[in-house]
Amino acid sequence: MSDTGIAAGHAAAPHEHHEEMDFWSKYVFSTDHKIIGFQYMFTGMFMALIGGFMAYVFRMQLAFPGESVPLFGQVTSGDYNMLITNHGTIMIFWVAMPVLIAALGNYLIPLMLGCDDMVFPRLNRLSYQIFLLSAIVLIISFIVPGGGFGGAWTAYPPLSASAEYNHTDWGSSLWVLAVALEFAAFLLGGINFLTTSMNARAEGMKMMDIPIVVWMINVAVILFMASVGPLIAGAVMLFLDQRIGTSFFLPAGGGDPVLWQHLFWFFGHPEVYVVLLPAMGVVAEVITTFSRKKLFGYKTILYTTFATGVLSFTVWAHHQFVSGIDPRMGNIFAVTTLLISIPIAEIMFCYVATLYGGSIRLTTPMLWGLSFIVEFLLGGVTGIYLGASAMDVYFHDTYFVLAHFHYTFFPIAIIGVFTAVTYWFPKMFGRMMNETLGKIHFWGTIIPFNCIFIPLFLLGMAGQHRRIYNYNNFPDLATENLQDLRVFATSAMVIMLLFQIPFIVNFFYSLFYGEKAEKNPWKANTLEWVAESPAPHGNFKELPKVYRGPYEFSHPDAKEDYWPQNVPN
Amino acid sequence: MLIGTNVDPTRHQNRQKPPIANGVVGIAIFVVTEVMFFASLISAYLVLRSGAEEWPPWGQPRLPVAATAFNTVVLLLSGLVLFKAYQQFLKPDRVSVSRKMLGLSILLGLFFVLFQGYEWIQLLQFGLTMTSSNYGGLFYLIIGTHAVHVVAALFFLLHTYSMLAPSRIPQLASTEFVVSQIFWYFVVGVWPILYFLIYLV
Amino acid sequence: MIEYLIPNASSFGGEIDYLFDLITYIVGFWFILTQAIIFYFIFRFRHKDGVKAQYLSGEEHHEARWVHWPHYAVIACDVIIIIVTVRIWLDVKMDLPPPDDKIRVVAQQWTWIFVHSGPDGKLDTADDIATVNDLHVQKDKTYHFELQSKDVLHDFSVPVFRLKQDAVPGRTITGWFKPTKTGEWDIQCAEMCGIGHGLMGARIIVESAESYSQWLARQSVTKTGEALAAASVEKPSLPFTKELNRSFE
Amino acid sequence: MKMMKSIAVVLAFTGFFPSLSLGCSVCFVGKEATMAAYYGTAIVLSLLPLAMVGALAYWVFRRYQQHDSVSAGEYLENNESAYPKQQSAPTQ
Repeated sequence: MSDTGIAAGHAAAPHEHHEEMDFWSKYVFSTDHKIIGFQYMFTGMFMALIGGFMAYVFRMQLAFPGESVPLFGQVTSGDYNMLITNHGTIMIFWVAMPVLIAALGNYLIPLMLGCDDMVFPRLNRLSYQIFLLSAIVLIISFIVPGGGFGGAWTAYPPLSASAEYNHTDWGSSLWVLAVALEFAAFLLGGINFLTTSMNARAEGMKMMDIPIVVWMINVAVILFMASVGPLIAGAVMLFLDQRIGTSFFLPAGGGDPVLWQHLFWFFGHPEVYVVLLPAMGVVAEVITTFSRKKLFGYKTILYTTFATGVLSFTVWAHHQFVSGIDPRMGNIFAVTTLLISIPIAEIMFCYVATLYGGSIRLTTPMLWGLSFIVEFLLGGVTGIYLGASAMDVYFHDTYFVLAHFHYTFFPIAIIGVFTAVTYWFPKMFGRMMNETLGKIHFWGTIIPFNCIFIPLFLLGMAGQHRRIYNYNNFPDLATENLQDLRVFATSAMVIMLLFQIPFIVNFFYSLFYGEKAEKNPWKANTLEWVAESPAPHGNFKELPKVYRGPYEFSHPDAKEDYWPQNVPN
Repeated sequence: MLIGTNVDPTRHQNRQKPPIANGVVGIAIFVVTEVMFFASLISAYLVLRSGAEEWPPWGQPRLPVAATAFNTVVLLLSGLVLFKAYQQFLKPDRVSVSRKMLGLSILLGLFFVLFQGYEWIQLLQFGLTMTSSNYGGLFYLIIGTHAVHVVAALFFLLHTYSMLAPSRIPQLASTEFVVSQIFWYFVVGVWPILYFLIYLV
Repeated sequence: MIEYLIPNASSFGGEIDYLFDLITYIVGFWFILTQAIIFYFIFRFRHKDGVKAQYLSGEEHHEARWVHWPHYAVIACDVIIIIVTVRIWLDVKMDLPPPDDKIRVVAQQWTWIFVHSGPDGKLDTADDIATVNDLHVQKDKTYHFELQSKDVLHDFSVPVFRLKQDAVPGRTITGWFKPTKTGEWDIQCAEMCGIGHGLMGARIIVESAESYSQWLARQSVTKTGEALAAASVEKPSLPFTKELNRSFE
Repeated sequence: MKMMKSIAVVLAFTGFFPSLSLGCSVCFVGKEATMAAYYGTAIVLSLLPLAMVGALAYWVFRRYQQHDSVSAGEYLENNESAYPKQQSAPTQ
């Protein structure tokens, strides 16, 4: 069919010739992997604005409880629950996943592998359309009668399973529906990524010539594909509980609420690695390019990535240490959880070793890439506390947990994305971004970020629990010192949000008026820099051939300090 | 079709053919996800069942074990016929035989679904519904999910069947044939496990 | 280090604080070392005109050992943490020392009901005393608690005790604690339980033996009868049964 | 790594034994059968994806090996019909 498909495509579909395409077929219904990547990216960024606004509203409520929040008004406890729930859901499922996996995967895989598109372009388009639908369903869920779902992003039943308990009849159902649709979308995308990476590599590209970011995206996709089944099954059952009245998770009808926790976290923990790995891959690309060094221990990184993937299936119940599972199971999961720190530590060491002996230029993408390592380390080491089951008894569901996973997710979803956007911007849009504005944005984001979350570690150690809209109800937590920390964190958060303005200005200004970018402005080795900037539909004038690995910087035999993969000698 | 492409980078360039066709890779990955999906439904079933006082609960109708055994045989037979059909397809000039056998396989699959629908109507009349108990809920959830997959797989097979028509070039359908086969074998292969766990034990 | 922020008032709280300190020293060492190396490298190997970067693949053994040896050291540190963690986990969650007294904790949207066993030290007798959002316990006595929930998941969390346990509807979960300090502190619900989750606090009052018996004497059975009736959940000895669950409704 | 795992397993099992003698606060909540079901399904769900992905990776690896030995340097136009004959469906 594929052959007839090509024939039909040439005959019937004029959008092969991109100069003839109108706006709709070029930007909306395109099957071009780059356009679909942009669609994912812009949708993700739009959702990030919503998620960020939600964070602003509830942080203001925590700092100044009971006072009217500018641009929102009074925050009731129901509003608060809805805001935190959807902040978590949006940031993980509608920002981190689409931007890191879907957008970068779509944009980078064909370019870096030296082919002209994904192997199933129409499946790819369908994937984005389902994703868009899911985002719309989620947004609709905020405005239906009863308001948006407010049972925390983990949606533990019985609270989530019955409107009698959560009082958001439609909101909770639409939330589940949106999540299920979103996973269906990524499933289609994932099939595409893996197939493309296997079958459409440039001539001469061996397994060990694939850039590490492509490897990591593919390992992430495998993790996703192999772990998403339980969550979809759980979502279907939860939806039936809500709408049909079954009682899979309701003890009153013989169901078991703990079952959902297993199904949810069986996906939920690999999910962390699903978004972590692409971000780490992006950072690997950036630090080797700007330190002009070959990536230290390519194979070591690759094998430890596989080890991380394998281990990530065996750690999920560490989210349930205090939830009434058998404590003997807790022991096993504490051990596996601490073990998973080992491969991640090894990858980090390799990254640091890459810097050794380099010639480091602190451009904006490099600053972001280095800050990923620096910040993620703190997120990583605080994970040790939570993986240790006995310690988790105290820290479970406190602000310590919250600060810990923000120290992992912020580097992943925000720093990782900024690294990628600033690094590939010339290739994506054919123009350079402004370095000064980029650096203002960088420092204005990184410093407030630490000021937000370090106080939250302290609050967590003081026993402050998550998801509480007003700490004045708890005399031990309503002290002035702790309130000062909350106000400090909130102020830093507002400052950080304001410093996103330079980025938005920079992005759109550079998009139209930036300095024109050459083909390979960073003098990097991977194949995407062989294409024109911006890469046209079809990517390459003639498909590149690959002669060597992707990181041959400063090779003694090369004429310059870089040696692109496609150059014969 | 979904897996058809208008720009297929592995085909229209002067490039080495991949050892495994795109569609086959895609469906293999998809089947991994599906296996996990069914594994978790079965897990849920085992957990909820183990927590129940009696299984099946008092006052709920029993499932038709014997009739479904017959139906199981029909489904397995359909898988076998499909296997034979593909063997015929690989031989030169046996495409029309292959197509007839594929048609038979589709009919057997269709019989399976319709027979199951008939069973469901009976069970509903006896008072087994999704909300009558978790027994019913899990039964309809798992068997219904399987039925949805059977129907989807039948559409795959029908597509292959139409591509094997003498008026078209059947040789081009080789990937489609393999893809629809893999999916059908998955659907057929899951069924005995479900039958054993839900009807028999 | 946690004691600077919140007192420790239970027998096993000290162990958990010790684990915190241990992990802090170990990971703190690694964290500071790695950060120092990163910043040193960034400074030392900054771009200088005319200086070319080195070519190191990291695949050779003498190069790779620079990441492998720290990596083995990390494994050793992990083993230490695992051993200590498992030992403390055994003490806190898997061990159940014999009780001096029992209490029942019933969570519902959005209050805590505490059933004290009263003077006779037994639950489900006529002299039980039920209170709402007030838990009175005696210093230096080992308590077993039976944790139940009437509707959704809740979590019985007493930060000063370093104690936390989910309450799962349909199940009775037993745990223990032994207060070692007198005072009055917060009990929080640590699991999202709906609109009133932020209001679901209670107080724990740890008293000396004499003030506890004074408090006990002040409680008349008639006064607490109503709360007790609200709290009288049948003991779910066999969870998941229909009969039991009907009583929840 | 191997040594590490064996230590881990030993540690996990030391966690098992005291509970049998001392009594355990949360262990025996719910029915034994439910606990067994949780253990069983947890093990199956953890190992199943690894087994499937491993099997698939091995199958792909084998196909690539065969392919490399059969048609090194050959291009697609000349073996359109030879291709499906090598095809075999993966066993489920």
